[in-house]
Amino acid sequence: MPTQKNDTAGGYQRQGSLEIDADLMVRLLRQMVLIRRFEEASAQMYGLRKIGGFCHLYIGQEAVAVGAIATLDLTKDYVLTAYRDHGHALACGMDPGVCMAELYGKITGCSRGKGGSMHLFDVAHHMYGGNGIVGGHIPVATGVGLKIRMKKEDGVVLCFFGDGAIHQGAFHESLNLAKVWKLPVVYICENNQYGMGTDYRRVSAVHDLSLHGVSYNIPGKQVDGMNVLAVYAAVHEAVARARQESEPTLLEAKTYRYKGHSMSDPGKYRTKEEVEEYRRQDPILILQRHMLEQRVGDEKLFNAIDEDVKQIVRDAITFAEQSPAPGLETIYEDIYA
Amino acid sequence: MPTQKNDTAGGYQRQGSLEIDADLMVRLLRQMVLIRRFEEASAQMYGLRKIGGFCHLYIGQEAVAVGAIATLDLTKDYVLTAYRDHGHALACGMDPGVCMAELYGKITGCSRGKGGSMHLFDVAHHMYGGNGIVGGHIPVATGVGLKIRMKKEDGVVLCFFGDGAIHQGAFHESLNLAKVWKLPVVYICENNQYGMGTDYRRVSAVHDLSLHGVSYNIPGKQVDGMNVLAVYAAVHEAVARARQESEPTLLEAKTYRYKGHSMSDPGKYRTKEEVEEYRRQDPILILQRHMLEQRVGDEKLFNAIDEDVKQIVRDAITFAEQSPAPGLETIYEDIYA
Amino acid sequence: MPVISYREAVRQALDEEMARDENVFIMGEEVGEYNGAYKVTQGLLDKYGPERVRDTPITEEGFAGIGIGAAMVGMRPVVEFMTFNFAFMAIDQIINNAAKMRHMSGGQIALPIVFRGPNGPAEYLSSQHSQACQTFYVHCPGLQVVAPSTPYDAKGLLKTAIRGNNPVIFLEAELMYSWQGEVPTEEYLIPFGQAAVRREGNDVTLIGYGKPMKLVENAAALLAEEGVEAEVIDLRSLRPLDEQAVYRSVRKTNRCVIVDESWPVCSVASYVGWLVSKNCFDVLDAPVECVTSEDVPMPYNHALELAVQPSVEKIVSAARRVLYKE
Amino acid sequence: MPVISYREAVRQALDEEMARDENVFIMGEEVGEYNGAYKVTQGLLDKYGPERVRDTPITEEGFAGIGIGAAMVGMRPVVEFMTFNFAFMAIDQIINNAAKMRHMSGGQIALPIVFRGPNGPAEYLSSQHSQACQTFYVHCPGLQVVAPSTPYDAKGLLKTAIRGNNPVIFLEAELMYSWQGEVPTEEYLIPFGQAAVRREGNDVTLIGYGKPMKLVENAAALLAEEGVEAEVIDLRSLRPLDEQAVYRSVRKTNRCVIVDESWPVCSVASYVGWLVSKNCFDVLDAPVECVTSEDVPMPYNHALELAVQPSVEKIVSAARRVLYKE
Ligand SMILES: Cc1ncc(C[n+]2csc(CCOP(=O)(O)OP(=O)(O)O)c2C)c(N)n1
Ligand SMILES: Cc1ncc(C[n+]2csc(CCOP(=O)(O)OP(=O)(O)O)c2C)c(N)n1
Ligand SMILES: [Mg+2]
Ligand SMILES: [Mg+2]
Repeated sequence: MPTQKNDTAGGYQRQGSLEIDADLMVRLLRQMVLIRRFEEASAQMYGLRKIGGFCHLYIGQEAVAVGAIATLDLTKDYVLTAYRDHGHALACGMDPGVCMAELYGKITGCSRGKGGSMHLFDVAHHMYGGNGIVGGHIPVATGVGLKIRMKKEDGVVLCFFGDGAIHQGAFHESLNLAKVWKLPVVYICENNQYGMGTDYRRVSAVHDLSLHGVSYNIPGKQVDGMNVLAVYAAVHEAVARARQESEPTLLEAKTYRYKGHSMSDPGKYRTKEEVEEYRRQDPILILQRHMLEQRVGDEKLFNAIDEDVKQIVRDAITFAEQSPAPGLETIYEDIYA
Repeated sequence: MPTQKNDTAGGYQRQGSLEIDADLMVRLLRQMVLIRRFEEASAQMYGLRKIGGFCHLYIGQEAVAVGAIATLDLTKDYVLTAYRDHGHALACGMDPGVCMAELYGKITGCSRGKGGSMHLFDVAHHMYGGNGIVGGHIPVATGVGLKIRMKKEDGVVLCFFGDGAIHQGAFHESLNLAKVWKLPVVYICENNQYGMGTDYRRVSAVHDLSLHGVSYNIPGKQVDGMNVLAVYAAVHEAVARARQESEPTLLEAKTYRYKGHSMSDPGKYRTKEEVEEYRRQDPILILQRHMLEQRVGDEKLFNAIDEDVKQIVRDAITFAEQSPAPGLETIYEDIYA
Repeated sequence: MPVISYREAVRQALDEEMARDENVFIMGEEVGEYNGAYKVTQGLLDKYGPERVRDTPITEEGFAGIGIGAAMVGMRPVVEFMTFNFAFMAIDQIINNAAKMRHMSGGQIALPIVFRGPNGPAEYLSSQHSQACQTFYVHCPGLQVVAPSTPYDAKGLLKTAIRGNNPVIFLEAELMYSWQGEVPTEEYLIPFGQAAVRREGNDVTLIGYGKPMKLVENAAALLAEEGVEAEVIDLRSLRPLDEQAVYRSVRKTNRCVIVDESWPVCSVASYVGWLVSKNCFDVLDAPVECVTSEDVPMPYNHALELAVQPSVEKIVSAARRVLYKE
Repeated sequence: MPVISYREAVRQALDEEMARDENVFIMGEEVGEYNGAYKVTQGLLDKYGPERVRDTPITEEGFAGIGIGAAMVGMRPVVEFMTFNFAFMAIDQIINNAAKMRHMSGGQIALPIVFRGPNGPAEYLSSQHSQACQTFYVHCPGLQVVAPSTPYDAKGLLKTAIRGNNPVIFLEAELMYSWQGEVPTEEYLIPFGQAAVRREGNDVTLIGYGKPMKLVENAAALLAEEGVEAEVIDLRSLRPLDEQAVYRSVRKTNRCVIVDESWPVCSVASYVGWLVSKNCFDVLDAPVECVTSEDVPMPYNHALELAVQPSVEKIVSAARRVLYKE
């Protein structure tokens, strides 16, 4: 990804007590658009059977990963998420070509074609996966927080997971220890309303998932996950608490995925109207509208970003297409040190 | 165990809005004394190497099992607990001889010498174990509740577990489903302050464990686990809710174990003073004092009960001693139907 | 005889047993309103309602344990794992509770419960989602484990599993669900512990179970073209295991290849390999060969993914080896 | 050379590695203030403080996963399971995360973590607390598994485990902790994948690992009294496995008995049994025998408990069988 250009004037916007300047808004917009276009391309390439298996698109949820990860300094902070990981990977600054090559199963992919869509990793960008077991990475992320605390670093960890994961015992065991050990972890539940075909209200004893903080004396908060600035602000605050006080936070970001759970899901469990309603609250539109209002962006800028991003995605596909497949001998590699 | 004699006059006592009559008090006292004497005998027999392995005594906690289980009708209700199970077994009305024979590993034991101290089971008395994996029986108890609900029975389940078990994911997964499925299960956390050598405050993010109900929209309540009448009243209320509304409850019974975690634990993690302090709040003494005050019992009665119970325990030991060991061929039995 | 899919065979078994016994019920992720992640439970929610076709949250340990509790008191739960890769979350319940309950209660408690779902490699799924998990269960006394390879067997064995009074691990496979096969309309049950001879032959015994059976049969066909008559044995039930059927065949052919899509170390293949080596010692003309998956986690890339699994070529080659033709 | 206990040997390894590398830390139930349920970590809290000797709540899945996360970013956690029976709660983390992390990240992530604790039968513990769990880990590529049988090996192998960059399952045993043995004061490490010849002999190879090694050596002594010279091999490391050491011996003795306290089906014993049967096919004078625990859950009664496990008599008898003396 080319380095961020500062192509707007210096307007800014207060989100709570937080100042969000024009540069940041452009950066956030750009990342959301990049994810959107990348995911659209992934869907297309899946249709062409260039990509196989489970492919979970992030379209609709862009504001969560982008707003949250924008608060980080990834030289010292860390990100872990589940299998719906393309958005987080790109928001961490991973190379779209390397990500796409992984989806293609190519040797140039971040995981050398071993991991695929669900297992994007990039140690250089502190993106520690990409985990396929629902809830399984929550203790792992907590452990990264333990390292930060033990080494007295001032990093923090963002741990993303779905509404479906919040019932797993692994989540609860993690929160208890994060509090007892004072770990700098921000737990971000991306409540996109469904765990696969299951409306979360059907399987959750409480409908405000941020309530789960209570049992652990951890602050819990709901945030509008379609509004990238709101996400940014809430995570910023939680990150500050983690960084300064080494205290965990639980955030529930209310969001929505436009596509099926994975490429094979027709999504019959929800109405077209419901999807349409959320599309009207599209996180990209919301931010663009806001930027227009604040006069920190215009159609010209938005188009420029889109064109720019589309080229990046085209390049990513070309890179993936042209990359070689892993050799058979690699089967025995990457297992032991 | 001989059938309960109604050897006092009909005094009664209100506990909240609940009437607790003299007969009940005598019954509760008798059961607590039986458990106390049984456990003392277990310790003694352990010392004589008649009993081996892990043997977790219930001394000090008698009021919890006795007060709670007294609210049940075990023709339709069920009890499940962990490995510290002698008290619950006896409170369910299991034969002390059969229990002691199990501790001895005899073929006449409830589990034919296969289970030992940690695995007392008696299907006839609806005592479904006796489970050695911390937290592992909590989903199992929840499943018994599911059967009651599915069969539209009006039974309830009491699920006992320790302060150490409450952090296990299994507990959290169970409570969520008990609420979502409206299961008639009363979860009773016996907070005896220690999980093995660990003061629960060292490993728990919250010190009021009944708070864990909040995340599941389940009523949570603390109760004085040294006061059998208080336990009776609290469980009575929770059982009524379970029976009438098919709704789960979480109770935290604050209690204390006088002995080490198991027979091999010298208990160095706590002071003599602390143990002494709790011994002064002994559940048997509390009830006796109360009965004296209420004039529903006197020393003579107490002595009679004690003598009676001692004989029962002596008989239990004789039964265990005289029972044959299981034959080697039984190794292959009780595995498959 | 009607030809139906493996998926439909499993569904029929569930349907018939639910109709037959009201204590039978299904629980798992997406089994109800979504009609099953792999559509195995299609239509059952409509027919039996949400009490008996229960959608669960994603809490494998919790609902496996709940199934166990319900089974202890007389229900007959069929617990679906979306795949057996996720059953690792629940394995404490299966190993420490399901497999032990009868034993540690001295025989007081029966545990009629079935844990079923797809097992083994599917396609493009990488290493967390493509494991053949049978060893973890076959190793453990107290459980029964079956792995049907045809619609006929799937139906007959599942009905036996549901009616039985033991905890059963019932292993299906995503890629098998669309396989077709004849299934009679009349009711039938298949007892556990009986292997099936899929093809008779005198030259070499090929043993397998579950999804790789198709490879085994194709290998046998190829071998026949070169004049080698392979006897093909489908174990069907791994615990109990029909040892005698295996020995009977090997005593005839004097040569044996075992095919298993799990990892090789401590595999069912290697166990049977040892059994045959020991119990047919005097008649074996060649060492017993095992064709398993490579001893590596599953890669995502499809060519690699196929390369690590058993294949017709690998089986043929192993057969040639035990015939000293290679 | 000083004679110390197995417990002390493990403790010394922990102590030395913690002193050597500040990234090494211990976590588990009762490892700190209680000084270890079996006193293995005695004194370490006092020496290294609560940051590096961490008492956990009883949440095996949680703290195993936390260890994995810490290891991903450069720490070297040693996770104690109070016993491996309780590790079933955490096995998803071990199989799906620890064993896969390097692989699914394409080699980006090293996972230097040790999971250790007592494994296998102790005494009077019934079926949930007395399992030999090695098969569950040995089966899985991505893990390393060692099972030292002497204080010397325990110390040398644990130091290797802690310094290595792979997830290691380190299997001890409650009943071994008090075993005594010589351990030098100078530092030494024992590489993985090297079996040890405990006794040389030409008549039969006895193979074992972990706690049953004492039985195996006693059996060899008894056999010597009847004029049978057994070669005794201690595998020490199960994954990687020193196959060559096994074959070398069997090629000499032409006979082999494998001893394993786990259940028989899909056991390490049966795997080695198949390997030997296959790779020493031409030289074997008798079928390979396995002496394992019976295929049953562990009963509480002590006589029964002993009867289901391997014993000196069973080993001697198996050796006699492969020598056609019985
Ligand atoms: C332990 C486990 N159980 C089941 C699955 C299958 N599965 C994959 S994603 C998913 C739904 C998860 O929903 P949620 O956590 O809300 O995340 P979302 O897909 O909405 O991002 C399920 C059931 C799994 N991968 N892991
Ligand atoms: C899953 C599991 N982990 C660890 C153990 C070992 N263990 C047995 S009892 C116990 C302490 C439990 O404490 P608590 O739940 O408070 O019950 P209490 O003993 O106080 O009755 C531990 C750690 C176990 N049996 N199961
Ligand atoms: Mg979701
Ligand atoms: Mg306790």
